[in-house]
Amino acid sequence: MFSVFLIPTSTGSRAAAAAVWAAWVAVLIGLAAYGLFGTRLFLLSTLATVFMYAVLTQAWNLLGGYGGYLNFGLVTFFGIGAYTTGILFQYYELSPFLTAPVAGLVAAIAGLLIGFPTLRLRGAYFALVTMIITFAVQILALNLTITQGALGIYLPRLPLSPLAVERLFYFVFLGLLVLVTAVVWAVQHSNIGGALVAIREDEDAAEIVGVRTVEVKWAVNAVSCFIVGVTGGLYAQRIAYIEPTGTFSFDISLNVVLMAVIGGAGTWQGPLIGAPVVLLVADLLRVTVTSEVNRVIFSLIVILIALFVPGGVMGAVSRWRRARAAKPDDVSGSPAP
Amino acid sequence: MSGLFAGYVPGHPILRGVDLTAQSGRITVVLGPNGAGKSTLLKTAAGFLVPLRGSVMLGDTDIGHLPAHRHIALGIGLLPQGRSTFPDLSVYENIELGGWSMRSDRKRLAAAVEAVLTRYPHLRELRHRAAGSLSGGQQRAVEIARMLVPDPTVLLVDEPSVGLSPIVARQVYQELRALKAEGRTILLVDQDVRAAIAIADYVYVLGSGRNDVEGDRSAFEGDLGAMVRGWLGV
Amino acid sequence: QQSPIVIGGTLGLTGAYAEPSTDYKFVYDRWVEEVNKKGGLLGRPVKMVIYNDESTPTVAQSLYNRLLDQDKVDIVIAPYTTFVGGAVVPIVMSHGKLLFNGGFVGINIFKNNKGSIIGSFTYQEPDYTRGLFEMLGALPADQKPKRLAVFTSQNPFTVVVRAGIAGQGGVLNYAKAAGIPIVVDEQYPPTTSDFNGLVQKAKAANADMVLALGLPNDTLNIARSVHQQGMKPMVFCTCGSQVTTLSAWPKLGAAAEGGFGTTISWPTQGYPGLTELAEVFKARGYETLPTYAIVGYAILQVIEQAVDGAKTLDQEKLKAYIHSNEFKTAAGTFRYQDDGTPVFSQILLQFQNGQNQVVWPKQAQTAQPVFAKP
Amino acid sequence: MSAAGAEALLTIDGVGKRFGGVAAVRDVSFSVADRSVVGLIGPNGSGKTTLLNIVNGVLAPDRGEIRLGGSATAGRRPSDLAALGLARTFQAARVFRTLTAMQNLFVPLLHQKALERRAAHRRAFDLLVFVGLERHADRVASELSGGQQRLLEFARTLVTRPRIVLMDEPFAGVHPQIKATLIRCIRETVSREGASFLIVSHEVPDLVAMSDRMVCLVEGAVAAWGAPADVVQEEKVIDGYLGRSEEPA
Amino acid sequence: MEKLAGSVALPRGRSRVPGGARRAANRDPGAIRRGRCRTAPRTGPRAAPGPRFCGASGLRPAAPCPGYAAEHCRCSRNRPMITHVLSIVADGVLLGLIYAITGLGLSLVLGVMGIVNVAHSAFVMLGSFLAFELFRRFGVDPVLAFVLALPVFFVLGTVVYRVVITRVQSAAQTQGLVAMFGLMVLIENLGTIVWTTDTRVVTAAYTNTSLEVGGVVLPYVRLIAGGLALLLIGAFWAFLRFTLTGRAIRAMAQNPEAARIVGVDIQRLSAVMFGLGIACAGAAGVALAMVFPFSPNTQVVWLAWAFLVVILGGLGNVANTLFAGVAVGLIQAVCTAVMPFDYVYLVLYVLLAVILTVRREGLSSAVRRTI
Ligand SMILES: Nc1ncnc2c1ncn2[C@@H]1O[C@H](COP(=O)(O)OP(=O)(O)OP(=O)(O)O)[C@@H](O)[C@H]1O
Ligand SMILES: Nc1ncnc2c1ncn2[C@@H]1O[C@H](COP(=O)(O)OP(=O)(O)OP(=O)(O)O)[C@@H](O)[C@H]1O
Ligand SMILES: CC(C)C[C@H](N)C(=O)O
Ligand SMILES: [Mg+2]
Ligand SMILES: [Mg+2]
Repeated sequence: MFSVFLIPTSTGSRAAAAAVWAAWVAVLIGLAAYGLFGTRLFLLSTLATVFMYAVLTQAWNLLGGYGGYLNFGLVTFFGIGAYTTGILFQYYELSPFLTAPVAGLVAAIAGLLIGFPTLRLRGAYFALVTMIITFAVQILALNLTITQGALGIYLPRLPLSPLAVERLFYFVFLGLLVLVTAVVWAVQHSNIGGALVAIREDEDAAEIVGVRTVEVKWAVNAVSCFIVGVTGGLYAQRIAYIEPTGTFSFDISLNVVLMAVIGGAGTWQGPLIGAPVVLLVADLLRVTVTSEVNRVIFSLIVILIALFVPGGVMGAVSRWRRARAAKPDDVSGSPAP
Repeated sequence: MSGLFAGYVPGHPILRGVDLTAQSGRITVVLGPNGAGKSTLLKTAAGFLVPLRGSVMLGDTDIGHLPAHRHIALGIGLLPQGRSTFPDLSVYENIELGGWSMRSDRKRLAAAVEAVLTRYPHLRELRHRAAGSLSGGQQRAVEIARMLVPDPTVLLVDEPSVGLSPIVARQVYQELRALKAEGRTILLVDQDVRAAIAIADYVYVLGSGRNDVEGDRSAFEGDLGAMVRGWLGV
Repeated sequence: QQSPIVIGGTLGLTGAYAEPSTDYKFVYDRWVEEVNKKGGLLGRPVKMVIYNDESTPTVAQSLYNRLLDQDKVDIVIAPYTTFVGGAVVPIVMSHGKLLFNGGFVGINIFKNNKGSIIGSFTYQEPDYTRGLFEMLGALPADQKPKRLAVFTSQNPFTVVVRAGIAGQGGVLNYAKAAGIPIVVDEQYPPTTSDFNGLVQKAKAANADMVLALGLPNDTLNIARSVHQQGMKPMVFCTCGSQVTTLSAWPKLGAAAEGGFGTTISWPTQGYPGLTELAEVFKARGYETLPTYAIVGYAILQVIEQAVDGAKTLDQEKLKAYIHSNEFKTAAGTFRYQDDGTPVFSQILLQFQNGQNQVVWPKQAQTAQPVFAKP
Repeated sequence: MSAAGAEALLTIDGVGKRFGGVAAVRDVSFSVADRSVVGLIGPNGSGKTTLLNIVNGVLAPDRGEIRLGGSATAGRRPSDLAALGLARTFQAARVFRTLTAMQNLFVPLLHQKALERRAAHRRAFDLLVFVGLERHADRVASELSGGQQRLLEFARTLVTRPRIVLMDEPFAGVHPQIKATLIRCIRETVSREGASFLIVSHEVPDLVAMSDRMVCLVEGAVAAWGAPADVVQEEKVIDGYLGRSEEPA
Repeated sequence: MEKLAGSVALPRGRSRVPGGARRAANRDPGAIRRGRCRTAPRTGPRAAPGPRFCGASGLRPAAPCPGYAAEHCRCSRNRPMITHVLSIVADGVLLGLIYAITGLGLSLVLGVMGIVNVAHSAFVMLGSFLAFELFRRFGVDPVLAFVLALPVFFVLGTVVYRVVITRVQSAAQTQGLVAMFGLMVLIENLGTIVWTTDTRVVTAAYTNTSLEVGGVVLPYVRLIAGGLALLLIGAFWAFLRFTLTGRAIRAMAQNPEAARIVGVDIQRLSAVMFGLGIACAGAAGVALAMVFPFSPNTQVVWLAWAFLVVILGGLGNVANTLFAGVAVGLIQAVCTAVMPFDYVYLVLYVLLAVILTVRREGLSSAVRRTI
């Protein structure tokens, strides 16, 4: 339908850009090294969760961040993915590692079907309908025989030591994250990214200047759902017990939106920043303040971020960059002769 | 206005030292290339932007730091560039809201709305239509009417004739003349150089956020083309 | 000073299933204080680490990982409710630990782990209504209820309370055995907010026995609707959670009257620690001792007696000791079955004149059951 | 009223549209020949924008037919029409606010073939230079002044080398000097690239000077159609639109 | 639904048995769900012949449960059909009014200010506890609490506006969302600390009594809550429609920049607006507390209902909020009466999604406005 074609960018000095890239690579190497040699189960498992959420947030970011379609029902596809591998295991004893792509596919198909009516809705309506759809699918999962209703599905834990299991998922999700981030980066730097932003800013105008908005939204949504479905499929193996309430929990959708916004929606870096910020803060509070006060502190931090870091971390960064880059001369418009 | 600095991003002024005086009861025209800062100037005068430096004086008071809604109370009305109707409200409701600042005195408000509708009878016919369903020009007329409801003494007018058909545009300029005749002070920004200069008492030209040329109408009337080329530095 | 013995677990102090967690927390804290006053376990002080899992399975999993790896807890206790507990079981098991479970029921989970989960609920899901049906079974045939309506929350344990397991237990089987036909059998999602329509169905079907198999909030909701609709079922039982032992039950006013419910033990039974516990809770403003306080306390008593008896923290040895000894707890005297659950015992309560009375089993009875005449 | 010639690029044939009680467009027919500029004038509310919306596929006409390059446009989405070489500007400029000026020009290129797209990228910058926005290439569109946004929109329509461009008051609020440049640009595009233009504007003298043909709508119907000089002489046009007190301003 | 369930092929040639396959259930806890007994016939994939009515009473027969072959029809013939239908309608309308009032504040805040106020349910919760505390400590009747809640929560709302919303308003919608999310977590958890997570009920003198009209039972609490809802919604409707301030609020929703131009003090009016929205949330909380049990954690389920009403009714449209609420209530009541309850919400949600997408809300006005 359309090819990805990277478009030239021209801002910023090359040296600074190189430094930033180097920093990203260093972080990645550091994380890989920790995955290999780290022995703290809790940290490995927390980071694996961080990576998983970062993947989800990146996927959300495609349509939600760039396209402005705030999907409040991401967990629908996550749950569908989880149940796909869960059911395939339950009935055919296929390992979720094998069936995760199938989970992605099923989620993508669900995304296409659900997207058909919902992607025509705008703004808050879309957000709310996606949320309602989660509830509907959750009820299906509660009622269908194949999902075993409220009882849920148990998957066997992998026959490895707890540390090895967490290490495995650490790398699985880290790898997935790198992959997905590359996809998002490519989208941001291609015409599709521009088209998505155009849709966010003024969808009718985008259609009129020639963007096939329906197809673009569909395709991007399907890709996003695929990623989320794969993640959900792997999650099922990791948690080893899926049931409707937790697997389709609205909290997951909300958390993903939260992470995207706090990191900076519509930038490829946003999810990479937002997911760890939110999860690590929450985890740190959980283990240091064990009473329900931990949530109070957490919420205060969230509120403060919302109040004082508009546009998320990346918003602050780009504002700072722009303020630095802008020479006063730039401002005056003088038309060409 | 003197030594005015204003802008949208901190540390990033668009207006850099503009001096401008709109004589009371006169039409002062501001011209300039696209992006020169004309609209920014009007927005600052109307209180939408806070001057970074310099002052906006109304008579003897500095109004630069007052919020926008106080400006209305002081008799300053703004006709912004672009479109600014309330699309889902009826034309009548749109115009009525122009008198928001008089809301404590319902009788006066009703009378003022009535007066405006009498002044623009074609709007009376449209008064039950949703403003968003009107054509571009009709909406512009609604905006002008809305601005006049509180009976402002200072009018800040940004490209009033854009999108209006020639007849109507001419009427608008006549209207501006008439408003001046009623003793109002008008600060007019326009790209229709000819028409603007034709009704101007005094003309400023902005370039890149600074004063460029200024002078009486007579100074501009002569060789229009040359003047235009003059600002562009061609 | 020796290093403390660390007991760790989580509770959903916040979130959707938080209700009993504060009771658990209170009991845990009290027990730690008591034990340490007595000189601790094995001569070492006892420390308890309880995190807030926000009633979320994933969070609980990650916290159990931390408890087992970082905090190096010696004894692991379970979180509250089946759907959180079910998620942490595999983790605890893969660390080779016993799971001391006063937090959730789940006969299948117990069975699958072959005695490595040590429970203190004296009845599992299929048995939730056993006492009720035993009591009804003792009635003359013409005095039994004739039409049963069952409302079941779609929650991993209440669906089993309804259906039983493999043809054993559960309302469906008990009712069949008792010859009481089921005229309304409805399940509702956990998020259901209004039950009037459901209750109207039961009313339209002239049900004279209504079973609410749900969590506290929905059960209270159903109880009130039943009363407002003017239904006077002969038996109304809150047989899902132990709702009649909660503080909100008496506050229902007239709607609470006559309601049946279950619990694990009753202060009049004189089990160790039970009366004291009841008094403490009375001081906190609880008319009835909540079931959760009893099971929470009982599992700690099991831990205490097992560690003292086996003189070790070695999990295998503890397991062997527990499976071959008796434990005297506030929930009764436990003898463990192979799957790690104690032998069945249950108390059936009825709320009469603003107070809970034991109506079954006979030997614990404090009052005769009263049946409304429809 | 001469209808479409066989070679016409865009044919509007008997088009009508009502909004509730308002007949915005009634029975309008005219055509835009290949490589030509057609000026569209008419009083406020006469249905010009509505007509563009219909041609553009944003609104469906109640009756009548639009033919673009020989095939009917009925039922086609705006993006389909864009792919056929139709581009337009809006009466109130609609730029993509958080994209930079440069990125705004890339948006229409999404579905183009990679090769064309590469060429278009180069062209984009030339267009920015042309409308005098090259210094603002990397500024986000919301930070441009009203006139600059309009210029950006103008450039955006040309970036795909369209066959026909609909323009709704492209000169409104544009500085006279740039306006002259734009007019030159339009003429050059016609002669070099063979594009056609349908331009709505109230700046009649300019329109007369640049158009090959001109059409005037009054109350939704065609009041005059023909050579520009003739159209502005028509009684109906003068009465309903230009006014007679002075010479056209 | 039956189709959905039935179309999933059971693996490995296990036979499909009407009423649910009964598998040897060792490693398969699902099996225990299979032997269902339901009010609606659920006999096999496509076999359900639609609602079967029982005599003239319109009541559903009991499902043919295994072992109760004789018990097919359990109808009480002393309740005529009309009473039954009226009961369902009354139940639906009263419930719908409660839904409507729950959605009202959310709709106003979302419609006018563009903020997805996920903290709405937290304010509802506070409203419920206001009623609870007033009742417990001072014996204040919930009806009075409803009236008191309006000013109290109005002030609370304006304070929240000044402290939180003013700072996020200029930023994107998502920023406000995050702030409100934080607020929701904050309030809920403070609520948990203050009131614990125990379920609470407010039982006034009339709570356990009902009005019976011709066999239709109307619980007084529901009548009162519904009446209060009607009053409040009516007041808001009139306010937005007939007062200049109301019009200014609508104007602000459509074009805040232009509202500033005509001299509206956006900050102040928004504060008022937000205050009103929160006042509605608080009052809704009181109404809910009259009718339902609650705790700091559980009031969040009302958020879903509020959203439902809002999307069905349209943003910021008060009259439609009322209709939407009643529609949802009626649909729920009717569905409950004619199908197994575990599918009622599904039907409701799907119906809603369908209505919404057919209406294509939010599309047409965008086109008209800007082209
Ligand atoms: N919201 C904004 N944020 C940042 N910069 C802006 C903003 N609006 C305008 N500018 C910049 O300020 C400068 C002056 O803009 P202004 O709108 O005042 O120009 P103008 O003289 O009215 O031009 P025009 O004739 O095109 O309307 C321009 O360079 C523009 O890019
Ligand atoms: N969406 C709509 N709903 C109702 N009426 C509409 C709608 N769009 C346009 N109209 C009406 O149709 C008529 C034609 O409007 P249109 O915008 O096409 O005029 P126009 O010729 O472009 O005028 P202008 O020069 O003022 O822009 C006007 O009377 C307008 O009020
Ligand atoms: C599994 C547990 C949640 C069961 C507990 N008996 C309850 O009442 O809630
Ligand atoms: Mg301007
Ligand atoms: Mg127009």
